[in-house]
Amino acid sequence: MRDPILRIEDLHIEFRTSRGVIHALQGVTFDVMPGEIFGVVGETGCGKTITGLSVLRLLPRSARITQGNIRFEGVDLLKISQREMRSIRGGKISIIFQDPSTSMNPLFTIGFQMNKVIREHLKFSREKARERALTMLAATGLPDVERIYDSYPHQLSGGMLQRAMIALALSCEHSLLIADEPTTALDVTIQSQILQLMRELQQKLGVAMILITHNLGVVANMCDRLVVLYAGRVVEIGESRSIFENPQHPYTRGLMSAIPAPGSRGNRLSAIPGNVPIDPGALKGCVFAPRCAFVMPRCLKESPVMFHLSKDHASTCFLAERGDLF
Amino acid sequence: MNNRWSIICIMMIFALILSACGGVKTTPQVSQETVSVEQSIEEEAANPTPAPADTPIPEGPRVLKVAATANITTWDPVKSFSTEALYMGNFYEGLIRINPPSASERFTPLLAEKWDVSEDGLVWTFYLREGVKFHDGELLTAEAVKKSIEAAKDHGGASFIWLPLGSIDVVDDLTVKFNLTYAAPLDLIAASLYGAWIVSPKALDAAAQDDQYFEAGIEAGTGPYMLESYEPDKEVLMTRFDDYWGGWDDVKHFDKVLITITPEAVQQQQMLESGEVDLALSIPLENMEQFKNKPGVTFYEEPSLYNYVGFFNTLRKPLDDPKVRKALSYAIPYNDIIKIGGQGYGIQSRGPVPAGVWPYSEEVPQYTYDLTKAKELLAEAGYPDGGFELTLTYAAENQAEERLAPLIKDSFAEIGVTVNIEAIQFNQQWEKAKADPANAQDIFLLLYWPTYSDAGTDNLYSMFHSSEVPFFNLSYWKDEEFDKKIDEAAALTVTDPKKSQQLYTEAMTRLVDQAPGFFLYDVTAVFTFPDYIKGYQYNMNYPFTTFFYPMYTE
Amino acid sequence: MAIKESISNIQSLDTPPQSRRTLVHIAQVILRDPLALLSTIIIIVFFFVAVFAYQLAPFPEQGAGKSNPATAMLDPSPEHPIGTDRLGRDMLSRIIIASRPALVVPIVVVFLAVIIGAPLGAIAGYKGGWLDEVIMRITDLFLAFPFLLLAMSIATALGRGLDKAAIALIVSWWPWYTRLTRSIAASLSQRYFVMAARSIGVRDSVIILRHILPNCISPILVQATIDLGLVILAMGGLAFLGLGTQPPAPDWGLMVSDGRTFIFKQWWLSTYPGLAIFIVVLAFNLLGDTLRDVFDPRQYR
Amino acid sequence: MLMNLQKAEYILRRLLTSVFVLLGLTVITFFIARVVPSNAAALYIGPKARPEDIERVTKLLGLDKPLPVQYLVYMRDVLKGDWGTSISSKRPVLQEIASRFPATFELLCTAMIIAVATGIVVGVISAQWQGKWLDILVRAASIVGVSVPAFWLGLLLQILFFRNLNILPLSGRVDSDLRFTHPIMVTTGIYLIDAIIHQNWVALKDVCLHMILPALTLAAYPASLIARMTRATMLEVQSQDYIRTARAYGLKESFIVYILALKNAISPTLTVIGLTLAYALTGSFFVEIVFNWPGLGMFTVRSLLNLDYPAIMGITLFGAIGYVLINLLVDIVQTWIDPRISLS
Repeated sequence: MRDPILRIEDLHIEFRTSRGVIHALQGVTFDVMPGEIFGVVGETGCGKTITGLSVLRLLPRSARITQGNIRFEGVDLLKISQREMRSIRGGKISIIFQDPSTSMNPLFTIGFQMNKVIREHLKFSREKARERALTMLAATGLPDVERIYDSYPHQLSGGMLQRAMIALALSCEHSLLIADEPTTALDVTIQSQILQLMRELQQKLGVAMILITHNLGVVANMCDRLVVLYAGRVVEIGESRSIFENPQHPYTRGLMSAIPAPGSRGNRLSAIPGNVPIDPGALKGCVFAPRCAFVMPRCLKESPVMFHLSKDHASTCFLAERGDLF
Repeated sequence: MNNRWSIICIMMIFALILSACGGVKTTPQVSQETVSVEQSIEEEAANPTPAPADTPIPEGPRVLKVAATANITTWDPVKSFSTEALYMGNFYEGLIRINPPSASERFTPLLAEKWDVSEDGLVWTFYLREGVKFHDGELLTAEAVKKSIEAAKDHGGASFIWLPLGSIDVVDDLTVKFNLTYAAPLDLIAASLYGAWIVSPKALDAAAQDDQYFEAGIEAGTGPYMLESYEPDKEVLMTRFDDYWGGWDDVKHFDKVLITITPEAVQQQQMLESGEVDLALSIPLENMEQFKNKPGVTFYEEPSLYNYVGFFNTLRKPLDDPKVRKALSYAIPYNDIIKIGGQGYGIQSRGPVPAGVWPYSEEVPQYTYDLTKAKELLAEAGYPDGGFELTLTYAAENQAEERLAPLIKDSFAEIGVTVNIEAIQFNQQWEKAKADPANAQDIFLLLYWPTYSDAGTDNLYSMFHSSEVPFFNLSYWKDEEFDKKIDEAAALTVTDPKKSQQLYTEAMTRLVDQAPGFFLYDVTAVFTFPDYIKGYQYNMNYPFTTFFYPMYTE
Repeated sequence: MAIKESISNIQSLDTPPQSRRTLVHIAQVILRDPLALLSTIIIIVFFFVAVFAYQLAPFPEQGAGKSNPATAMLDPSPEHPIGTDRLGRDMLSRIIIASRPALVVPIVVVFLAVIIGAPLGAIAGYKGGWLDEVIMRITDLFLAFPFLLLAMSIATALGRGLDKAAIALIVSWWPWYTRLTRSIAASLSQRYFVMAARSIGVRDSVIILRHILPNCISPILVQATIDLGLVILAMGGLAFLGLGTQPPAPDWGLMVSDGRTFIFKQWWLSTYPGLAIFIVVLAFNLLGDTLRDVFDPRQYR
Repeated sequence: MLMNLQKAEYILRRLLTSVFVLLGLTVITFFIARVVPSNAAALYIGPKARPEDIERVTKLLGLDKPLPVQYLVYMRDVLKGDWGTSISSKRPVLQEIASRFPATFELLCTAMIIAVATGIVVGVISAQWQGKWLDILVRAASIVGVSVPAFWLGLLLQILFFRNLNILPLSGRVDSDLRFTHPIMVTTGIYLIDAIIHQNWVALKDVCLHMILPALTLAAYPASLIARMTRATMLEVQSQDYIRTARAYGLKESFIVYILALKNAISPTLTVIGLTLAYALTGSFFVEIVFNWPGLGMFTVRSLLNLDYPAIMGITLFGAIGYVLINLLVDIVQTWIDPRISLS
């Protein structure tokens, strides 16, 4: 078996706010293999974005990693210096954010921003960096790349911008791409095009990709493996096919029954009554228990641990332990 | 949260620094150094001017630097009737100049070497100095004198002073004869600071063509200094006139005089103390004390032409009743007013004529501060507890009036009279008083001075002689007896001064008794001069000018 | 001239007014934050001093203007902690009595400016269209003047006096509130509760009174707090120039101006009245900052 | 190409609105000058007016005509450069303003340069050190700066630097001795520049020394406001997604802060700079009084004292026009910084 390109182990993250400490991640663990597409799924506030940001050590000031480690290509990212981290950011790992219209600096041209990144990491000359940027823009299927290169973000549509973002994200021979809800902010018609493009490029360039989304439909089409997060904890992890065919956690099941029509922008999983608890750390027992349709007295007392159903499928539910959920 | 506490601490430090700026006398420090620094600060405060002797006169021209409030309202010597007299007095000269009361001679001959007057006081002949040059190269002639005086009589700012003048005859090149329509002290008039300058005929001709001719900063006098340059509201630079008839040889006069126009007295004091100027012509009265015993500085206290007068509006109830006016005159705290308003530099007036000026008389009575008497008189007049309101206006720009007006208000309050104070610009105040006397103010405070040194035809006449349209008679008082006496007295001024004085004294006594106004105090002029400037002579007759020619350094 | 950044932070005030809860919240924030607490205490002391000025001043009559020649220009002493002025009036009493106009005038000015400005802004923002255009263009014209310059020329046109200076300040101040209220009203008019009210035929005047204006209260309150300080500064400035309070009435700005004659010897005559202005303005600025933080949603992101 | 067209169009549009604003301004000054006072003619020629003068001026100003006509007359005079005659100096108001403007301009510019430089630098540093003692110091100083009355601060500085330390001159623009030892040749009227042009180093030093206290006094408020604004926008900008993107792509922190973020932060700061200029203009009145600075402010205050009405209205109009132009300039500069602006 190959070594994973990224291994996250028992990651705990806290937020300090004026209302006290909030436990955003509690013991998240997963591996990402080279060249695969790995999905991170969950509702808003489940900690999936935090997970993505923690890999790049871009957490907000108020957040703190209290436990766990993040290994990228065997290096513990939490232990290296700022300088080393900087060369990994954008050099080895790149990221695509949710809203392309805010993730590009509005006061600089697309070209300026790409050029700067390429020169920073590939040590290219200005001219060569420009060529590279144009090549990458063209690779994302953008027309008239010279004009786009000299455009400001506000002059492009959301879809075009996201393509430019993808071009940026893949321009420096990265080995891992984190895509945080890359299509959520886009028009329905564009969404599938962008996903298609990402998949094509990912395969062509052979990079590993973490796809963070709330949309199980997207995951089903794209991912090799996935992890379902709920309230900062892993509730189910495994091969996508296995999970889709045989979800082992009531939450996953709820999510699946709520899969919106492909491309819809719906945010709320209305099929599951109730809301994600604000600070799950304060709860005793299973975090999903208050919303769970199959809740048992035990669920309120003790926390379930990870139960492996197979080599590639595990879930944190007492039902999964008994194997009699479905 | 900790941040917030730190901000408080830091702000307190700021506050401390800010307030410490004020030279707060902090508790004695241990360090020897600190103490000595503090001492030096204290010394400085006590003696803020650097020792004048240290101020080196810079190489090059000898420059006298002066701070003065005087603005230029016009450069036209004929029209001039305001603060520009400071400059006019050095650019232009009249026929003669009146000396201070202490001098042995009454007049100093300037452009006229001598003069005489006919027995009846109607014909005055002036014999001009020979070879006097105007700044524009013209020569002084009788014709020039005639032209200047005629212009002044015709459209001068102070044309009224020439009222007695009938005609002017040019006898010869250097002799000029003034024919009067009635006997009047023409020598005093000719020595006036306003409307009596002798101007180059060439310039007068030009001015006749173009009204604004002088305003570009042109002067054409015979005086010791010429206008080199000026910036409005900023400075006037004078330079000496090499061909001045008085010559420049015997002493080290100043080659140039730079006058920085500084409207604020505080600012002038600061400039003087920082060595920026040699002379400051108006320093806040409150701060004059500091200069009294200062080494290297001479402190002058001199009589002046100024006095402070208040007018009751005699057209309005209850001030139409002399008893009420007398009562109020008793309720004025004269001593406090001199102490606070004049900062001690003044003496209580005897009527409207300031001490030292014709026809001042020691026999004219004064009111005292006597609230009991005031109450009695009010009761007699039918106002046992006062109970009426009066509006008092004063010139907002006058610091002394600002200081003394509240004293009157507070004192009147003691006898049940309410005073509402209105501080407005002098001009506004004056206009308001003249526009509609019956509805004007009740009390009008005025700083007065005679245009030329005859307070009979000026102070007494202007302020209290009845007239149809009010000018300066702002009590709107009409009293035939007073009118008759001063008219008669004026006509006798030249021919029978003794009789004239007697009539004036009687008139003033009646005036004080009827109290259409109240007479606060005669201003004592106070100023300081550094000892290194010599030759200065104070002349109370020219309150708005300082003659720079006699000054010199060694 | 004011710190108008707060304007941009309003949009997220979504819910209809919750005045009681807001008040409690403000109180909590103030109690938690030493800076806010300090400024609140200063302001309370200021109010207290102004209200009980005549009881607190050692020489209330002198404070109000009565001269006392016997004690002119005394240095600080136990009896006159910061000396006396040239009319013999106790400076401490003058400063204390002067706190009254310093309190009343800014409140009146800001209140009237709000009364004039806010409804106009609410109408403009709610109605939109040509009415909005007209009101806002007029507002722009007033805002195109440097504030104090406009106030100065109006005060001159009206004549000297505290009342005239106050009118001048109101005339040049209201447009700020119009602009502030308009921006809120414009966003509110797109909100569901406003649209709902409109769709069921509630009259515009009722919507503006019931729904728009109450929702503008918090940001206006924040702005008004800061403006109280600014008006004190502006009044002081006008008085310093001789356009505000007329003697013998006491006024901090006027006292600074009067004391200038003596700054090198009796420095306290102008220093302390200035300090009074400074501290009160500082307190209002600090409190305004705190209030803005309370209403600033960014803090809880 | 397209960009430039948009920009040009925007600037043109902005110019046009400025013209309208200026027209509107004159309506307001017209109202203050002619309609608000009960007797405008009397105010116009001053208190010494005789009835026949008032009548003459009433005719001259068209005060006997209907308001719209009066306004046209007023506009005609303003456009002709006839802004009335100062009552106290008898000179045309515009000429009076022009002769004093350089001194004020010099003071204003120096103060604003100090304010902008320190404000931005201090604001950026403060944002970078958010929560640290430096930040706290800056925040405390800036809130003090916006609360302190200029006329009082000026007095305190005089007491400190002249009376107590005696290291800086008390007031004025230059030492009066200078005029005889090293006279400044006036080319621009701005002494700092004149002294440099004519290489008059003695004068330059003197001018600088005289400039320090007034400029600092005047700069206190704008500097504080700019620092506060810069700090706030820098913090705001740095929480933006695009800054996170820049970090996520491993750009250097210094580049992110001083190039990327600062450019984003400068635009709102520029608006504040425009606003503070209005403050600085009126603030200069107080500063000029306190420091005896012979500029527009002294003229204004003297005119206020003398009720020199034409002069006051002239200054108001002048200040308002200047302010409109400054804001126009700020907006145009912003189009270079922020390409989005020309679209709005």
